[in-house]
Amino acid sequence: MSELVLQHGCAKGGEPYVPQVCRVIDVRDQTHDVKTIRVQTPEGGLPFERKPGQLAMVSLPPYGECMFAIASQGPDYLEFVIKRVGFVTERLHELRPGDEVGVRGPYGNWFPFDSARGRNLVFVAGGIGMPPVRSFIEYALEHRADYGRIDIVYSASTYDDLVYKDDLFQNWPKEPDTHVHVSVYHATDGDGWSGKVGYTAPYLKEVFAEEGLATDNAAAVLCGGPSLYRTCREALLELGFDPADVVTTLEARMKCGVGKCGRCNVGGVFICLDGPVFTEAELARIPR
Amino acid sequence: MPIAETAHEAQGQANEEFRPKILAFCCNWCTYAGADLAGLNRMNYPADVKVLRVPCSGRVNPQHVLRALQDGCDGVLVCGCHPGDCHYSTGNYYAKRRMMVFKRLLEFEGLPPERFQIRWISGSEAGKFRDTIVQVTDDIKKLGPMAADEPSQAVVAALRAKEGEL
Amino acid sequence: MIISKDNMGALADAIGATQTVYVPGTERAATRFVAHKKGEPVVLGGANVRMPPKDLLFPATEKMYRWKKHEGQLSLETEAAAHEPFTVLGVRPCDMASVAKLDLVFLTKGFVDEFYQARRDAATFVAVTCVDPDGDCFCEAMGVRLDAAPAADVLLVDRGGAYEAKPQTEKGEAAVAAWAEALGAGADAAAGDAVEAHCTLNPAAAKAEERLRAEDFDNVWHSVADYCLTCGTCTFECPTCYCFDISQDVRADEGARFRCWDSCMFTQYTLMAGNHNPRADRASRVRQRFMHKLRYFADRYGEGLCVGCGRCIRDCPAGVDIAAIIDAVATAPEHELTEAARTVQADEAKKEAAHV
Amino acid sequence: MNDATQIVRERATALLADGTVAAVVGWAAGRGDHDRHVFVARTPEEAALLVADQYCGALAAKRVLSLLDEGKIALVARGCESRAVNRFMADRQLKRDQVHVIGWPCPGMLDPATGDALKRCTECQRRNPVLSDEVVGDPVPEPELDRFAELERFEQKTPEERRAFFQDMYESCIRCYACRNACPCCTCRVCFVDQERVGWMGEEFTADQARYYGTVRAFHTGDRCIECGECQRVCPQHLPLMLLMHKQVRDIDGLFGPYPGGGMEPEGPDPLRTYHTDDLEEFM
Repeated sequence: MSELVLQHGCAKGGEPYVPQVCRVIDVRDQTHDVKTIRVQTPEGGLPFERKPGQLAMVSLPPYGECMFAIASQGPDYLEFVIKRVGFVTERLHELRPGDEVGVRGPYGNWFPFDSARGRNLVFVAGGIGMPPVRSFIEYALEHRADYGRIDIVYSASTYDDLVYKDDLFQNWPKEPDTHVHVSVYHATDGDGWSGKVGYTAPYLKEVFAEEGLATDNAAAVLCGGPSLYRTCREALLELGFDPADVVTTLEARMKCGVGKCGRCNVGGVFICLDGPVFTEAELARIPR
Repeated sequence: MPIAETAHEAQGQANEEFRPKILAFCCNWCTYAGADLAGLNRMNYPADVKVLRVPCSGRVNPQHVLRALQDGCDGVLVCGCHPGDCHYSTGNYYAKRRMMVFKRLLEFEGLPPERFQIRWISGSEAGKFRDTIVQVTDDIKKLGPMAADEPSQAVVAALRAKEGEL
Repeated sequence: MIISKDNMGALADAIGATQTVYVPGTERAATRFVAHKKGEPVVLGGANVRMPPKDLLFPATEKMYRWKKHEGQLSLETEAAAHEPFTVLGVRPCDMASVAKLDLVFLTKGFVDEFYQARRDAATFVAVTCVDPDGDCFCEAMGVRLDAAPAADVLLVDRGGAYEAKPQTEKGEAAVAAWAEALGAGADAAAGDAVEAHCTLNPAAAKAEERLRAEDFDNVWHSVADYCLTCGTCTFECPTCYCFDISQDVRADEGARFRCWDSCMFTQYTLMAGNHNPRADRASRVRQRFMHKLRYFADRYGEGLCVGCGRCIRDCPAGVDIAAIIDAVATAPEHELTEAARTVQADEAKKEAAHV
Repeated sequence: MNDATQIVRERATALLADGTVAAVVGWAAGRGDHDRHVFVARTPEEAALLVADQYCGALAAKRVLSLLDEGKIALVARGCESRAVNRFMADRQLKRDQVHVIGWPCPGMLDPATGDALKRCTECQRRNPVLSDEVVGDPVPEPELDRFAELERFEQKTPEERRAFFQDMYESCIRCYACRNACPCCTCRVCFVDQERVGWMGEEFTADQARYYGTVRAFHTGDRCIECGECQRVCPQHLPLMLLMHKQVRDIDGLFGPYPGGGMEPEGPDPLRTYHTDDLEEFM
């Protein structure tokens, strides 16, 4: 099994700060506070090519701009999955098809989809941590033969907060050797959830035990909020993953996107330029 | 500075007659009603005043006054119920104290007193509302646009020349 | 070329005939580089200017693009443009070193900052050797020499009553040739030996950087956080602090997006939507500032970010003293290793074992 | 070592040793002979580093607020610090039993660079602590100074001159927010300039934005200001910020007074947070 290889600081050149105008072509509700927004150039094309895991800055004058992981890339559009948490995202939720926004990117590095070929993949995500991870899942399913067994462990606060329900419950389970494990933290009667209730880290261990999963020849991909990240990271290492086989995608407040403005650093590296994708082995060597 | 080319605008205004922009914060219960009554009675007053309805003169944050003056208004008027008549009993008493001190502070920084005025106008005082608007508009027209307040080069140079002044 | 110190005004006038020339002066309540006015005297010695020359390359507020919305259509127009040539006269070696560091930030690592580059290309830097470091200057400890400024186009070497102009780049050659022509042969004056000076303050920076690489100095950051105000004075006056924010000025359906200086000392600097803040407490922000200056930047670009100009010490309202902190780190009794350092050590041990 | 330093160290050591307080807020020496900075002593060993002499220019009081989680805090308090404690209590930032006040009748501070009296001490009206749990040394005579002298001189200027002066002042402001961070009245959880939402304040460094910040902050603290002058002391551009504060304090005294200044009493409404029905009327 070859080592996972991540490139850092690989995004290069181009106009760093001025976005290109893009048109919103589709807005869909995912949950009560998450929407999917698709954009393309006014000419109907793809704004730029991205690799799974890369970021883009969506700019909505007059309110501001925010960095998002690009959830998906269609033939002629980019897709963002955006949760309403702050000032700009609230306004982004008011977008309708035909509205114009600015988009700049792609920024950052990508998931190690090349060097992970031949391995089993375990995706661990929580809440709005799914969209970045999904870009890799999508890629893996498109190149299904290149990868081994795929396990997706996904949790959200409630059933309603799960994003990509179509994929979780209909599309992905139909894919060959692809197993979806979903839990929610809180369930109430009549909310439509009859599955597992529990936090992600213990659930992850449970899934490993029940399914008899092994960590050799596997790679884990992790994304979620600070507490989920901490607990699941520990769980994965306890399960026997080598830190070099655990890949995570980080998030911070970002402004420039090109490693200049200074705020998204982890030690000496910038998440926007060198990240957002790191292996645990790399992160362990960086001071927090 | 506003994005609009202020210099250009100011020049245009100099050529024509100067039309000031005046913002009037009017309390919903008294002054706004007074303005309404002035309208019903078909009283004439300058259209240079833009009325902004607020629940109470106590709602007017002094920040709003300063921001308005910085962002293109040539004058600001704050109006409320007569003391004792506040719909919320006490709002205008607080506003009064606050505005008394804030007005003095702005004037201390050099703002001409006419640019920021406060008046109590009740719901039945349509005439007073009209007279106030006429008088405030008149005052501001005499002063000219905010840009006219800029200190002359001579004053600035004299001030800079006095070492240790700042 | 030798130029008498009395002739600095004439030199500035000569350069000023074709382009803006910035000289040390006083403006807006502080000494800084101000546009030279013809006929005014120019003095290059004495105390260094309080505000560094970084705003000539990286202004406190800089428009990046304008946007307009018309019937739902968005249009953008970049503000990036070539800059008029200008000269900065009398930059100290410490500040010149800071320009080299800003170059690393804005011109390397994948993306080139076009706004910075436009100004940088337009700039001619004339540095002057430093002969009067004060009690808070410690540039020598940070690897800066008082008698050299490799990043400058021209170096003026202080030789008592006169400066010797040494061109160091092509731009500098052209500039000095033009000066010689403008000032004529009369510019030559009796010159003594190059004046030598040294800093009296010499914190153990190399030792501190080495120890910051391995040990956990949380107690130091906490004790500094006990008196640091976390205001932005140090970062705004620092010649190398380059962090910026991107914000906007909105007028109805049009506006401009600009970048402006920001400070890692401020709470909202890292505040994320949803109110998570990775550096919410004062100590973590203090740590970030000093770690960035003394270690992170070195990790990334191969050299530290502090040039030892002493501005943050002189003007800190709370008495935070980076030189004292460097020494405190360098001389502290052994601290626990950081988790990262332990990992690195373990990895290396593993590698060695595999090798054997 | 002077007497005050000696006694402060002894008292701090005792208070820390017997567990009365978790920390003592005072000052310690820096690298230079006269460099002093605020210092938090948490152990008897650290207490030996405390200094109380004529170079302790900084206002130490605000540091107490960030330490309340650690337990009861002792504060070495001069007139200005003790007024700040009153200010905190009136602003519901602090309860009286959370702080142990070691009163220190102030000898008046000196500027470490020049050796002159510190500006903020030349405008002081209260050198003895207004409240304390114990006092270090004997009371000092209160100064008989006209703290409004500079203001009155300034008011002689024409409005145009004042306009030019403040334009210069706001152009010089670098918006480092040192004045806000040092001010004992500035205890808002989120300052209006830190609002994330667009429209509160522009981030561009212009005189307009600086004026907006400076004027609004001055007004927001105007009726609570304890006139410690710390804002002016910490300003890296040495801007005369106290002019704005003195102006308001004197106006309030004249209009709604008598008003001795903020922080003199532990309780009682601030002048702009109360009213009288018979207040002066000038907007009729």
